[in-house]
Amino acid sequence: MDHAPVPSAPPAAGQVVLALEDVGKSFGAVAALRGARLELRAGEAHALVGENGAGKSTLVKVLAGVHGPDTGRVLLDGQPVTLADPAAARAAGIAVIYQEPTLFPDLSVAENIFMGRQPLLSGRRIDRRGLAERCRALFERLGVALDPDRPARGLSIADQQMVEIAKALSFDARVLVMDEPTAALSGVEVERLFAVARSLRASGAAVLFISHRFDEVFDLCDRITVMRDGQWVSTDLARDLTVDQVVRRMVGREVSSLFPKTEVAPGEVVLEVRGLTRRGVFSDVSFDVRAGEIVALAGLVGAGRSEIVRAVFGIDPYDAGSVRVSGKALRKGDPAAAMAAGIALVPEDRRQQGLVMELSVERNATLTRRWKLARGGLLSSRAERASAAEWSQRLQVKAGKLSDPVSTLSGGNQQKVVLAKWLSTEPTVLVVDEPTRGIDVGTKSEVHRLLSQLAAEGLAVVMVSSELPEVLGMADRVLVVSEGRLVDDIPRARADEDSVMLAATGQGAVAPGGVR
Amino acid sequence: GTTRGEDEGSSSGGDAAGASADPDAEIPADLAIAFLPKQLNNPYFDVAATGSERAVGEFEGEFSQVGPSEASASSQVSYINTLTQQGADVILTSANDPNAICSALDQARSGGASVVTFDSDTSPECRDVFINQATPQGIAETQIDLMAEQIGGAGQVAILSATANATNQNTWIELMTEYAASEYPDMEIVATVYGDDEDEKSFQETQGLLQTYPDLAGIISPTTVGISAAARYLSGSEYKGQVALTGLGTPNQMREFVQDGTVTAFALWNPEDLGYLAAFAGAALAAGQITGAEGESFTAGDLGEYEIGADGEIVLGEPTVFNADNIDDFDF
Amino acid sequence: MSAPLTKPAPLPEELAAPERSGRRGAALVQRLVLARELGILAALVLLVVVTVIANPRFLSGQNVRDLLLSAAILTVLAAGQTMVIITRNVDLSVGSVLGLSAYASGTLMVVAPGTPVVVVVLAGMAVGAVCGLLNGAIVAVAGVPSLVVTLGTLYAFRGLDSLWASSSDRLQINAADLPSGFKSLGGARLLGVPVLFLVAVVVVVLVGYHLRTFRSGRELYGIGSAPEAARLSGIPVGKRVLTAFVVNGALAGLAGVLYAARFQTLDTTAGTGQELFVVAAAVVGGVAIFGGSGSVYGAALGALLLTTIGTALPQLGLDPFWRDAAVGALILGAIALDRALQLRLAARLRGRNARR
Amino acid sequence: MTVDTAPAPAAPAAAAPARRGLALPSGSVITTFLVLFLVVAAFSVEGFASTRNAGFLLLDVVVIALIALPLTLVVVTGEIDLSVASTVGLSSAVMGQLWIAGLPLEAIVPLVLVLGAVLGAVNGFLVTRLGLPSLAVTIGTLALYRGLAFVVLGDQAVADFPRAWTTWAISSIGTTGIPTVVVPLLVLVVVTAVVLHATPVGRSLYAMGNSEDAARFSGIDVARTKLWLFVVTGVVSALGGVYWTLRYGSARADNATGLELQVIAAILLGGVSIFGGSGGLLGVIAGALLLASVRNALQLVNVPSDVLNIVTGVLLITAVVAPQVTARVKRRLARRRPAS
Ligand SMILES: Nc1ncnc2c1ncn2[C@@H]1O[C@H](COP(=O)(O)OP(=O)(O)OP(=O)(O)O)[C@@H](O)[C@H]1O
Ligand SMILES: Nc1ncnc2c1ncn2[C@@H]1O[C@H](COP(=O)(O)OP(=O)(O)OP(=O)(O)O)[C@@H](O)[C@H]1O
Ligand SMILES: [Mg+2]
Ligand SMILES: [Mg+2]
Repeated sequence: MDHAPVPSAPPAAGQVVLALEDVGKSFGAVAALRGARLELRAGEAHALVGENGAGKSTLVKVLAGVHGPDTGRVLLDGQPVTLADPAAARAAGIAVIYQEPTLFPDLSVAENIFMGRQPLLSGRRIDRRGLAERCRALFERLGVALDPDRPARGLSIADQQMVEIAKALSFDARVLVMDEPTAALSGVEVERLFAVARSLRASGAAVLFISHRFDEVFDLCDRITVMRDGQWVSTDLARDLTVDQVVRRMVGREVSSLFPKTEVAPGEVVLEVRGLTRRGVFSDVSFDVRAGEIVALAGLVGAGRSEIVRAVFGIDPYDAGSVRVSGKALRKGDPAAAMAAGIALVPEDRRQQGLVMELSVERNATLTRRWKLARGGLLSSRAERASAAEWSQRLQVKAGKLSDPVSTLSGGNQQKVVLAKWLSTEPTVLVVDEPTRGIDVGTKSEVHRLLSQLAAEGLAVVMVSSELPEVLGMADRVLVVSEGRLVDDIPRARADEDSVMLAATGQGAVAPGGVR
Repeated sequence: GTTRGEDEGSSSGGDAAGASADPDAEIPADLAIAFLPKQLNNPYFDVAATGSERAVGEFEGEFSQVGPSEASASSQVSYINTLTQQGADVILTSANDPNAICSALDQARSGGASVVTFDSDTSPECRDVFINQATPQGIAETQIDLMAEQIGGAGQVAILSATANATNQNTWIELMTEYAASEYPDMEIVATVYGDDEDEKSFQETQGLLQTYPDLAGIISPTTVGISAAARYLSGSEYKGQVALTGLGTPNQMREFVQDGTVTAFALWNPEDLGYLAAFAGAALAAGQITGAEGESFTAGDLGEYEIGADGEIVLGEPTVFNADNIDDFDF
Repeated sequence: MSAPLTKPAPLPEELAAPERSGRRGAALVQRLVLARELGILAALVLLVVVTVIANPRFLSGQNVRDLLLSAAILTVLAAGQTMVIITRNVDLSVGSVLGLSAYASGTLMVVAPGTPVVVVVLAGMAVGAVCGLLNGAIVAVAGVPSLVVTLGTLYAFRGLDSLWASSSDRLQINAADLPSGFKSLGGARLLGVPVLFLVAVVVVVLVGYHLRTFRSGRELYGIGSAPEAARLSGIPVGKRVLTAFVVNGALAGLAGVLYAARFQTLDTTAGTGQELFVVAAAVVGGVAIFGGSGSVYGAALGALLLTTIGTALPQLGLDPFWRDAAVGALILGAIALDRALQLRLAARLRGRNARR
Repeated sequence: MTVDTAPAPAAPAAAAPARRGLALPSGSVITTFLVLFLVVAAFSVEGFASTRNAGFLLLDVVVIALIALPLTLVVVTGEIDLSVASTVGLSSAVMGQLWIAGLPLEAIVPLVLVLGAVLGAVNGFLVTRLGLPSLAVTIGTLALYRGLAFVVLGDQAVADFPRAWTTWAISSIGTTGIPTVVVPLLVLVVVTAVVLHATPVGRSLYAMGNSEDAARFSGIDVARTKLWLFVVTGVVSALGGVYWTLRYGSARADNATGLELQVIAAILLGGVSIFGGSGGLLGVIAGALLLASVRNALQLVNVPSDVLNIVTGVLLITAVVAPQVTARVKRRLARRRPAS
């Protein structure tokens, strides 16, 4: 069922709703867009693909009225318009889901969705009951089990993303723009989202969909526009394209097979987790990881995987259990100790946890090694820059200058900086939470090659991932988490979509998500 | 201030004592006379300043008023330093702290300036002369007598003072307590509270007193801010006429409350005369008519002849008592 | 211009969401909001009870009236400050604004004794509003931290005030100079309740109602909660922040007039140092100093609590030297209590998440 | 010394908290401004450019600059401490009380410093362990510590400290007029600057000032670091209290009232972002000197103190507004260029 039949709506039938004509946009030295082009028609789902830093999000922000284009025009129903600010774009019927969730942590989920558009009673007073009702209706449509009156603070990234989607839907917009909405989601949520997107398309809206997951792209979209280095490359009917063609156009070169996991004979146990329990989040989690082994933590979003690895690394406290690295017990709640023992954690949320957005790329890349780089307690900027340069080269970070704030990098490049920051500590246990979230194919295979190569060199890797193909491709063993418990430990040989999804959902009702 | 051990060198009149005075020396023209109050824009000191300015006009000097906008010793010091730097001939000041401004004053004097303190003194070795608005005894006794009259010499009395550190206030309070104890044994001083010379705080302190001491017969507030705040509270409350109020206040602030019967009588020296005398004392020092030593004397314009007492103190005179009959003759 | 869409096609069965009601959550959030204000209320009641035991006359009509009178001014200031703090800003200049507007309205009454009280009030508020406009404009337009800006205007407005006073011949405006009509306002009562306090109550209710039930009010919370998100969701951030500052300024101006009516002696020190107490009142009242949450009712309770502390301590016969210490300790106690409540909520949220 | 104060890039849209737009530039601007002012004042204000006046000026700055050192670090981490002036007052009061009690200063000073550590630790504990906002906490302790000062010393003023100490406090190096205390102060300035700008600790301060989460996920013990910063601030403030007492030769409960605002003004004037994460020490010192020099110069030309306050305020505001405006103009131009 997850393979939608040939799209129901006649591809590219409707008239053009929204169009960009060779739009240019630069930030200081960086030219994010130069001659970008796009054409959205009513009743179509249109995919926008490109490498990290290709300019997709910037293009989205132009459509959203966040950035005014330096050159080029935006056409709405064939008429040139200036989208002065986000409000103007909304008025024009353009709803946007940004790559990074933008919620009000202190406000209720319902208010987040309807901010500025709350239903009113007489005298422009807000109708609170109506607000909650509308929100509940939306959530049902999306199949989200969230309480409308709950504050947004503390939502997992996945939940945040679902709220963003609900917000965008609430507009009943004629153009729905989604910048990597699925990056944080796993199969089930993705399916729900697509069902909604299809129904919108069916009712005549134009949907712009950005993703680094081609199965999703081909699953949902009628036409595909490829971008490279801020430029328009091509726009074709999806059915006339193959994944390889698309990849070649984005990357401009051949990309080798996605999951080059090399078999390694696992060494002795380096990470030992015993009976780890945090009340209300996860309980009695025990597992071993051997040198050279890649162990995946799979499960539905919200299963508690991030919490588990956060506890292992010492960010979160835990109520019971123990963590040992190469035999030595770790002090609980002490990340410094974990690092000293050789653990590295690439966290789930790069903006909040992975990076100091205002600091420069080099400061971020060297933050974990500031003591190692110091000579007699003093740091030399040269040493820092050198090591930062080395690692951002190894991971091919695409940045203007190393001294630019990391916030100016594209999502994927930011993720690379996080990886650089941790790989440079030369850990013995590498824990990665959603390591390839929002990373393009090229880089993704880089990361995967890197991980398996490091494993081959004897590094023990723990990988939390919501992307099944990644899990299946990379892992020597798959530990399945459900409702905060380890429910299954599947060796590579037996691991396939069904076995994992069955274990993850605890019952076979839900179809295996994300067959990719 | 509290001191420990023996007080080093409290030589009366400071180091100037040694030099000899020439009573008939002329006051040189264009003396630069600087007036440095505890705080600018304080009505009381403003009146004093007009007095000094008048005096300076009479002997044709140059008058200037400088000062901090908050009553703190440290900012006074920085103004004294500035005056030293400008080479002022005479500094007339009222100290926010008897010791904190000493070192600065010493520098000013070694720079050639004569220093006259008025209203509240520094420790004697830091200035040439101190103009005392009235002997502490005089002030203390006048207020106690006024209160005794109004409450028939018996009952609970509370004191509403300025800041907890105000030297002059504390001296008066000590003396008042002693005097009351000896003269009016039935008068009981039950509390001393501090309004910090802030109107609102004084207002609330008054309110607090009346709640705490239901049988309170009277309040003495030896500070102009305090007494007017207290008067205003009483006149607006049910205690009006029941609780007596006296102390030190300016006629302009108190006129209304004397007229509406909240207050029968209160006292104050004339701050204008205080400033006037201070200026002349400064001029006399600069001219060499006096050195600050005990027994020397000089003429202060139309206030007449004044003699320097112990510790280089010059007393302005007894405080004036204001009541319904005479209050309208004064405007300050 | 957006074309409304026809009802979307229904979802396939197996994708429909499980039924789930948010009653528990609603109740929880409700309880929290209540709990916050209740915490302060409890502290307040406790303090009063203790004081009454120590000094029964504490609840005498006269004394309660005095207490409400003193509270009125701080409450009005706290109400305005709350609006500003909620937007992740702060206005430290309110003390100086109060002084300026008090002196301005005083001067107005001296030079034009006939002026009706209403006009005086409006004039005072106007002065405040102008100050607020200046603060807000610098913050919103130039986009610089409000704490720095208002620290600057704290000095500047105070300077203006005393400059004005010293350059005019009126260093101090005394009760005698003020028209009796205005002075009677200070002590005036309605059904035994001081009018000034009623004014404060009205202000609090209006602000509170606006913050809770109007879009513009909610948007203030949004701005404080996540400025960037606010921009992206099309909230006119600059405009809202500016408005918050202007309203706060106007209320500080009103407070200035109330001050004049109550104390009837106006010199250049009026309201000095109030800013810290106002912020303290708001924070004690559960208004998050980093914006996004808190209610004006809490802030008002905070103001009432601080004032009660101020008047109760002398009547507890507490050595005046212990006064400030006690105030500080109580402030700390109040915010610690508030924090405890927040933590409990966070814990519950986590539990709820995992239980899904 | 490189400082992380990357001026906010063009798009305020770059997904990052609004504070980034507010980041102030590092000290360079203010320092040049200071130099210019000194030159102008030296030529136009009579009596400004003299060793004696320099001495007066520096003496007024010492305590402000001293306390600004640790407080700058605190502000860089995104916290604030408003209780410093009250700590000065309490230290002064305790110093006086102990002196009355007959202890020698050699014993008193260490005790007072320990007291300062305790006071700082209380702030630090409430902020880092209970997670209370430092602004609120230190407003509380501002009242508490000042109150305790009065509890300790009441209305007394203790004045008879040994001449040797009090004269040292205001003594100057030879005939230069430069106060002797400037020497130890300079040492502390250098040490602090190095710590902030050239050590791993400094780096972590900027990191946690910008994003506490990211800092924790990088293995930085945010709570412990901040706790220590508050303790150090307490100790240094106590040291300030000791010096204040000796310099004015008077121990009082109300010493240094309101000083906190002057210190913070200096820090903000120096270009440290009140939201943390950016700013440098050079600027702060320049800021402190600028504030003092301006006041000093204006006093010398008999500008009334009301005007001084206005000037202080305006100075503070322009210091933050100017860079923002220039940055914006630059941006405008940058945007024009490709368009045309
Ligand atoms: N606010 C900004 N300031 C400076 N440079 C920026 C800014 N926003 C984006 N850029 C630059 O513009 C280029 C395009 O960024 P963009 O986010 O559009 O890439 P993307 O296609 O969305 O990549 P990804 O797939 O990783 O999200 C990148 O080189 C990025 O560094
Ligand atoms: N910072 C947080 N505060 C409170 N609750 C959280 C937080 N992060 C996640 N949660 C909740 O804890 C549960 C587990 O979230 P978590 O993100 O660990 O799940 P996960 O299995 O890692 O899914 P994901 O694929 O998003 O990482 C979810 O219900 C989530 O809502
Ligand atoms: Mg992107
Ligand atoms: Mg996770």
